[in-house]
Amino acid sequence: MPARKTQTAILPLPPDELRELYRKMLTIRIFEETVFDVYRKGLMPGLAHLSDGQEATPVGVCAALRLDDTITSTHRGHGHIIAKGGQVEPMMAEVMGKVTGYCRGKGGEMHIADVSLGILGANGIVGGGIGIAAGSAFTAKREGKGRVSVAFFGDGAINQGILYETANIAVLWKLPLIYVCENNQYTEFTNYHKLTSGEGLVARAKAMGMNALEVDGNDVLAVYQAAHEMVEAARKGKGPATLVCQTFRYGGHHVGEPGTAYRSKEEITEWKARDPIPAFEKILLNHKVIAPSDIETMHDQIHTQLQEAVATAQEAPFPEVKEVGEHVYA
Amino acid sequence: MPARKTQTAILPLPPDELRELYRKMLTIRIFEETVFDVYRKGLMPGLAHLSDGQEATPVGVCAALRLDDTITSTHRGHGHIIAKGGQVEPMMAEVMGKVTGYCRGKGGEMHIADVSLGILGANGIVGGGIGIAAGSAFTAKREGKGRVSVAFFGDGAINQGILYETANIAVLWKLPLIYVCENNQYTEFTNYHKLTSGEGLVARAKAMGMNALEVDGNDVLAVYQAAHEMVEAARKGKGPATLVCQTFRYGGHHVGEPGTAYRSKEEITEWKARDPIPAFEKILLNHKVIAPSDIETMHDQIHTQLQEAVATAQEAPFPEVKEVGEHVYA
Amino acid sequence: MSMRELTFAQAIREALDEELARDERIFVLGEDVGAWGGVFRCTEGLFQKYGAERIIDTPLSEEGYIGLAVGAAMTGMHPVPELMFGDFITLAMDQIVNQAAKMRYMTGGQVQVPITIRVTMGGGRSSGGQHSQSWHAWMAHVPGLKVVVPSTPYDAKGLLKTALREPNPVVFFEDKVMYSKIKGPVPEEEYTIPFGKADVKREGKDVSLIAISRMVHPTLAAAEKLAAEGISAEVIDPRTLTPLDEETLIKSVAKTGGAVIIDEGYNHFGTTAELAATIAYGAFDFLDAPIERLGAMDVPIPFSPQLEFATIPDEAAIILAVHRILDGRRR
Amino acid sequence: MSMRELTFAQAIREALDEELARDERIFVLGEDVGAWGGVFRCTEGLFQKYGAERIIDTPLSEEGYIGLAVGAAMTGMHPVPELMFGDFITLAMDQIVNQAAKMRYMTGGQVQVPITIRVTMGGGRSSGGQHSQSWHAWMAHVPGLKVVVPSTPYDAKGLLKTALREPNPVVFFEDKVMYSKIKGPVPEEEYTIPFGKADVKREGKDVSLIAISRMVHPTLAAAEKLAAEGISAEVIDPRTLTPLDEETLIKSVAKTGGAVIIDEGYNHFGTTAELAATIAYGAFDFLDAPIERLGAMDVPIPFSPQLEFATIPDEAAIILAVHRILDGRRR
Ligand SMILES: Cc1ncc(C[n+]2csc(CCOP(=O)(O)OP(=O)(O)O)c2C)c(N)n1
Ligand SMILES: Cc1ncc(C[n+]2csc(CCOP(=O)(O)OP(=O)(O)O)c2C)c(N)n1
Ligand SMILES: [Mg+2]
Ligand SMILES: [Mg+2]
Repeated sequence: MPARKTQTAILPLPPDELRELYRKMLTIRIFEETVFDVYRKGLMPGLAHLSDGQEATPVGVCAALRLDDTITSTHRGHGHIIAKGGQVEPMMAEVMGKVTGYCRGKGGEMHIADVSLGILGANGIVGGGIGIAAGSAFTAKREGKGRVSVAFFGDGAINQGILYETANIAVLWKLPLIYVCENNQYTEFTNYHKLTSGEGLVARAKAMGMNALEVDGNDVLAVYQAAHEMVEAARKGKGPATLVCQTFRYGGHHVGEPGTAYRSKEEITEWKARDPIPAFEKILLNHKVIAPSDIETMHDQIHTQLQEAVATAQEAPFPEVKEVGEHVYA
Repeated sequence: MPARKTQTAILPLPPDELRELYRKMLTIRIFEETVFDVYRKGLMPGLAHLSDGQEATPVGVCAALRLDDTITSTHRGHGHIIAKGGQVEPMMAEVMGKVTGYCRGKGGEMHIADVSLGILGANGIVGGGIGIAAGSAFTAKREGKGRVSVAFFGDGAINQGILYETANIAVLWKLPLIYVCENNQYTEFTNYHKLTSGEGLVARAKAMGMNALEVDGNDVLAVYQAAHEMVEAARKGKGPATLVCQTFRYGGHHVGEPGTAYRSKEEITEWKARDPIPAFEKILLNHKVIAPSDIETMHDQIHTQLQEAVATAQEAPFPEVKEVGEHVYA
Repeated sequence: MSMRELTFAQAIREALDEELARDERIFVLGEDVGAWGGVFRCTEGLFQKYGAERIIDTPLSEEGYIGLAVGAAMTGMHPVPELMFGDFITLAMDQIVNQAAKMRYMTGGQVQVPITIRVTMGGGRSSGGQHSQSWHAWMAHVPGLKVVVPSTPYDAKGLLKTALREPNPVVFFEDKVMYSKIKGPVPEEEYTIPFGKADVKREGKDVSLIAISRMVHPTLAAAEKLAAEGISAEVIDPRTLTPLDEETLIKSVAKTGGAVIIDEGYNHFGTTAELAATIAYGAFDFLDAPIERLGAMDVPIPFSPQLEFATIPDEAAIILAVHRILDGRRR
Repeated sequence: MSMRELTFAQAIREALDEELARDERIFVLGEDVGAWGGVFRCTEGLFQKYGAERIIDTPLSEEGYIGLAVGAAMTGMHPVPELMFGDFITLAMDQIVNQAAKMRYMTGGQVQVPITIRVTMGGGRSSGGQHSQSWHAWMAHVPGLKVVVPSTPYDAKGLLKTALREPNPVVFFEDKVMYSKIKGPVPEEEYTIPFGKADVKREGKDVSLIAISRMVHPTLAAAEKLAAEGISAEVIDPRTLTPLDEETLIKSVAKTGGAVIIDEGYNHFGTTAELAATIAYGAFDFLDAPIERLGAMDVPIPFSPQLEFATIPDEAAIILAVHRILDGRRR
C-alpha cells in the first residue's frame, strides 16, 4: 500500500473548485450506492460494475481537464463520467435501460457516453478505449488548440498489447495523451501481483519513453497535482505521460459478488481506513473551505437528486422496439 | 552503430565447434546468394527475403542451443533455420515449391520448418512466432529437462503487442524463453528510429522484469557468449531474457528491391566494412583454428552443395494437385 | 446407462475433469479459471484438484495466452484456453486463424495442433454490445479449425471429451445462458460424441427446423406448439459446424420439403447462410418453399431487454416462419 | 466524358489524391505508406504532395494504429488506415469489430465513425498461407460496417471516393493481383459510385454469373467462351457486400433461372453462402437448377503454384459450373 502523502498547507485550487471536487466525489459515491440498490431491487437489467472507494482518481484527474478535453473509460466507468461532468439523470436512465438514458438504452451500464462533454464512452473491452483515446489525442494535436485526451483503465489493462502499441506511437508523435491507470489491486478476482511482472506500469511507461508517476489514488489533491502537471505538459506539446493511481474498490467486481472471497478482511479494512472522501473532507474542514453543515446539505441534496433520478428513470419508457434498427449507420 | 567489442584472447568454444560456426555462417551467406540467383532466374515462385549480412546473430545464438531446444523464426528465416541445423536441400526445394521441400511445397519461402530439429517454423506474421515460442517454453518447463525456447524476431516486431503480453507471462511463470531481436535498422523501408520510442527494447524488456542485453549482432562470439549465459540461466529455471543484436541486411527487404532508396550509400558501406564473416575469419586465422586453405575448401564445398541442391530441386516434382486437401487436419 | 441431471456448466466441468485425469498433457488456462473457478463456474474445484500447474490463471492478455497455448500444443501439450466472452475472440484472432489453424498445413503435416479453445456466445443477458456476440460463423469460415456448438449438457460433455482427444484445433462454443439454466440427463458412464454427426432432437415430417446451440430450446418449444396445431416439425441440431453433417440435414429436408434455420449469430453472412445454401443445393428437387433464415438481427446487440430480445430469434418467430413455409408451399 | 486507362492501383491513388485535396479531415496511415509510397504503390507521391502530417508511416502495430484511427474518426477526422495484407486484419479485429462498428449504436447515435480501412485480399501470387487470404465475408458478417469489393479501376475510384465521404466505417477490399495487372478506362471528370448498386458487367439471358472483386475477370472471360458455345451469360458484380443489392441479383436470376457465385474467399461459411442463400430465397420460383457456389477451396492457401491455383476458382471451373446448371435444368 503506498504511503499517504501529507497535504501541503497551501491548497492547489480555489475554494469553489475544491468544493466542486468534493461534490463530485460524493456524487460518485452516492451514485454507486444507488445503483447497488437499483440492482438489488431488480430495477435494472444486466450487471453493474461499481467504483465506490475509487472516487479520488477520476475526480482528481478530471479537475485538471477542460470541457473540450476528452476521456475514454472502462467497464467500471460511472466515476469517470461523473467526474468529467456527466449528468446523473441520463446516466441512471441508461443503467436502467430507458430511452431517456444517455445512449437511449442501447449502450447500457458499461457503455455510457456523453460526447458533448468529451466523454467518448465507457468500454466493455478491457483496454478497448485506449486506441480511441490515442485517436482523440491525434485529432487534438492536429487541431492545435491545446486539447488533451485521457485514457482511464484498470490494472488489468496493463497487460493488453494495445497499451504498448499506442504508447510507442504516442511518444513518437508527441500526442497529448495521458494514460491513467487506476490500480485497484485486483483484475476481477485475482491480485495484481499475480498477474503483473517487474516493477509495474511506471517502469514500463518510462521504458517506452514517457514521463510516468505513481500517486496515492485515494488522495484527490495528489492525483490532481500530478495530472495537472502532465496535462499542462501535454497541452504544450511535450507528449504523453502515464499516471498510476493506487486505489481499491469497496464492493465486488460486480454487484452480486461481495468481493470478500479473494480479499482478506484486513486488506479491506485497511483500505477503508483510507477512504478518499473523509480524508478530503478533513482537509476541507481544516482549511475552512467547507463547513460541517455544508457537507450535510450537500449529502442530502445529492441523495435526493439520485432518488429523483431513479424515480424519473423508473417512469421513463423503454426504447420502442421499432428503434432497434436505428443508429447502426449514420 | 554499436562499438565493436574486441575479442578475448581465449575463445569460448573448442576449435571444431568454432569451425562449425564458421561453416554455418558461410552456408547462410551462400544459401542467400543462391536464392537470389534462383529468384532472378525465375526458378522460384513468390518473393524471397534474404538475410545476408545478418549471419552472426542466428549462428551465435544457436551455438548456445541443444538439439531439443526450439526456435521460432520470421519471414526472414533462412539463417535461423540453417543455424539450428536445417538442411539446405529440403530448404531450397521448399523455396522452389517442390514436394521434396521441408513442407512439401505447401509452406514456401516464408514458412520453412523442421520440427524434428526444433525449428517450429518461420512465420509470415511479424511477431507471429512469439506466442508459439512462449508455448514451447511452457512445455519445456513442464517437461523439466532443461530445454529452452528461442523467439527470433526483427526490430519491426518490437511494436507488436504480443511481445509485451507474452513477456509479462514469461517473467511471471519463469519460462525458459529467450527473446532475440535482430535489429537490422529497418522495418521494411523505414528506419528503426522513426518507429521506436524511448531507449529501445533492452529498456523495455528490463521494465517487464527480465534480464536484457544488447550486443554487436555482427560479432558471432559476442552473440554466442551473451546467448549462452541467458540460455544457461533459463535452463536453470531463472526465467526469460532478451538479447538485442545490432546488425544489417545487405540486400533489399525482398529480392527485386535493391535496398538503396531508403538507406544511404555510406550506411551500407559502413556496415559492409563490419561484415561478420571476414571478421570471424580473421579471429579463426589469428588463433590458427582454421587455415586459409580450409576456408577455400569450405567455400567450394558449400557452393557445390548449394548448386546441387538447386539442381536436385529443379528436377524434383511439384506436389501433385491431389494433395492440396491433405494436411489440413490430422 | 445410469443418468443424472446436470446443468450445462456441470457437464462441461465434468468433461474437463475426466479428461484432465486421463491425459497429463491437458491443461486449462484463462482469466480467473483457477482459484476462482471461472466466472461461469465451469472450472469449479479443478484448481483444488489438479493444482496451479494445470489450471492456470492468466493475465488479461488474450492474444498472449492463446498464442502461448498454440505453441504448447505444437510441442506436445493439449491446452484448453478459455475466452470468457466470445466477443474477445477478436483479440486472439491472429493466433487462432493465422497460427493454430494453418501450422499443420504450412509445415506439410509436420505438426499437430491439439488445442481446444473454449469460447462463450449468446445474448439475452443485457450484457451490451461487447459481451453478447456469437462468432461461430467466423470460425467455421476458417479451414483448419473444427467448430463445435453443443445445445445440451449431454452433447456438451460428449463433444468436449472428443475435442480433448482431437489432434486438431477446436473452437468450442458455449452459450452463456445455458450454463445454469439448461439441465439435462448425462450418463454416469464414459461416452464421447463424434464430430460431424447431427442429432435429430425431434422427429417430424412436415418441416425441418435446424437450430444451433441454445436456439435448439426455443425451437423444440415451437415444435411442441406446432404439434398442437397438427404440424409435425423435425428438429435437427448439427452439433458441429466443421465438420458439418450435410447429409442428415439434406435428407431431412428432402423428406419434409421445407426448412427453417435458427441461429443466434448475425443473419447476414452467417451460419444461416451456409446451412440454407447447402440445403438449397442438396435438397433442390424436394423443396416446396424457400428456406427461412432466422439469425440474429444485423445490429450491434442492444442493452435494453426489449430491444435485445427483438434481435434474437424466438419461439414466435419460428412458428411464423413455419407458417410462411406451409402457407407458401408452391409445389 | 474523357477517359484514360489507369491501373487499379492508379485509380485508388487518384481517389485518395482527389479526396485528400477536397477534405482536410482525411489522412492516410499505415506501414510504409509515406515516403515509400506503399508496397503496392497506392500512395505514391502523396507523401510528397500532402506531407508527413497527412500521409503517415506507422510502426508495425496494426491494433494500435487502427485503434488510433477509430478514435480520430470519432473526434472529427476521416482516417484511412491501410492493412498491407488483408491477412493481418486478424490483429486489428477488436478495434474494427468491437469499437468502430458499434460506437454509433452503443452511444445511441451520438457519434459518427467515418473511417475507411483499406485492406488487400487475394492469392495467386505464391505468397503463402498468411499473405493470401480474403476476409471480406467476416467483415460483411459484422453489423455497423460497410464492405466494398471493387473489380475495376473505374469502380475502385468511384467507390473509394464514396467511402471517403461516408460517415460510417468502411472496409474496402483491394485484390493485390489487380493493382498492376488490371487496367481500365477512368474518366478525367469527377464521379462517385453509390454503395449498394450492383453492376451488370455483361448482359445475358441463360445464366447469371455473380462474381466478387477480381473474380469478375475470369468470369467475363468464361462468359466470352460460353457465348462462343451459344450460351448467353449475364455477369453481375455486386460491388458492395454491405449494403448488398439483393434486388439486382434476384431479378437477374429470375430472368435466367440459374446462378453461379464466384468468389476468392473460402467457400464454406463465406460470401458464396450468403449470395446463394439470398438468391435461392428471392428467386425461388424461378430457379431451374441449384445455385453453384465457387469459392476458394477450404484449405490454408498453399505456396506451390499448382496447388495454389487449384484452390482458386478459374475460367474452366466457371464454365463447368454453368454446364452443370444447364445440363441439370429440371423444370
Ligand atoms: C479484453 C477483455 N478481457 C476480459 C474481460 C472480462 N473482464 C471484465 S473486467 C475484467 C477485469 C478488469 O480488471 P481491471 O482492468 O483491473 O479493472 P477493474 O475491474 O479492477 O476496475 C475482466 C477480466 C473484458 N471485459 N475484456
Ligand atoms: C503483422 C504484420 N504486419 C506487416 C507485415 C508486412 N511486413 C513484412 S516484413 C515487414 C517488416 C519487418 O521488419 P523487421 O521485423 O525489422 O524484420 P526485417 O524485415 O528487418 O528482417 C513488414 C512490415 C507482416 N508480415 N506482418
Ligand atoms: Mg483492477
Ligand atoms: Mg528489421
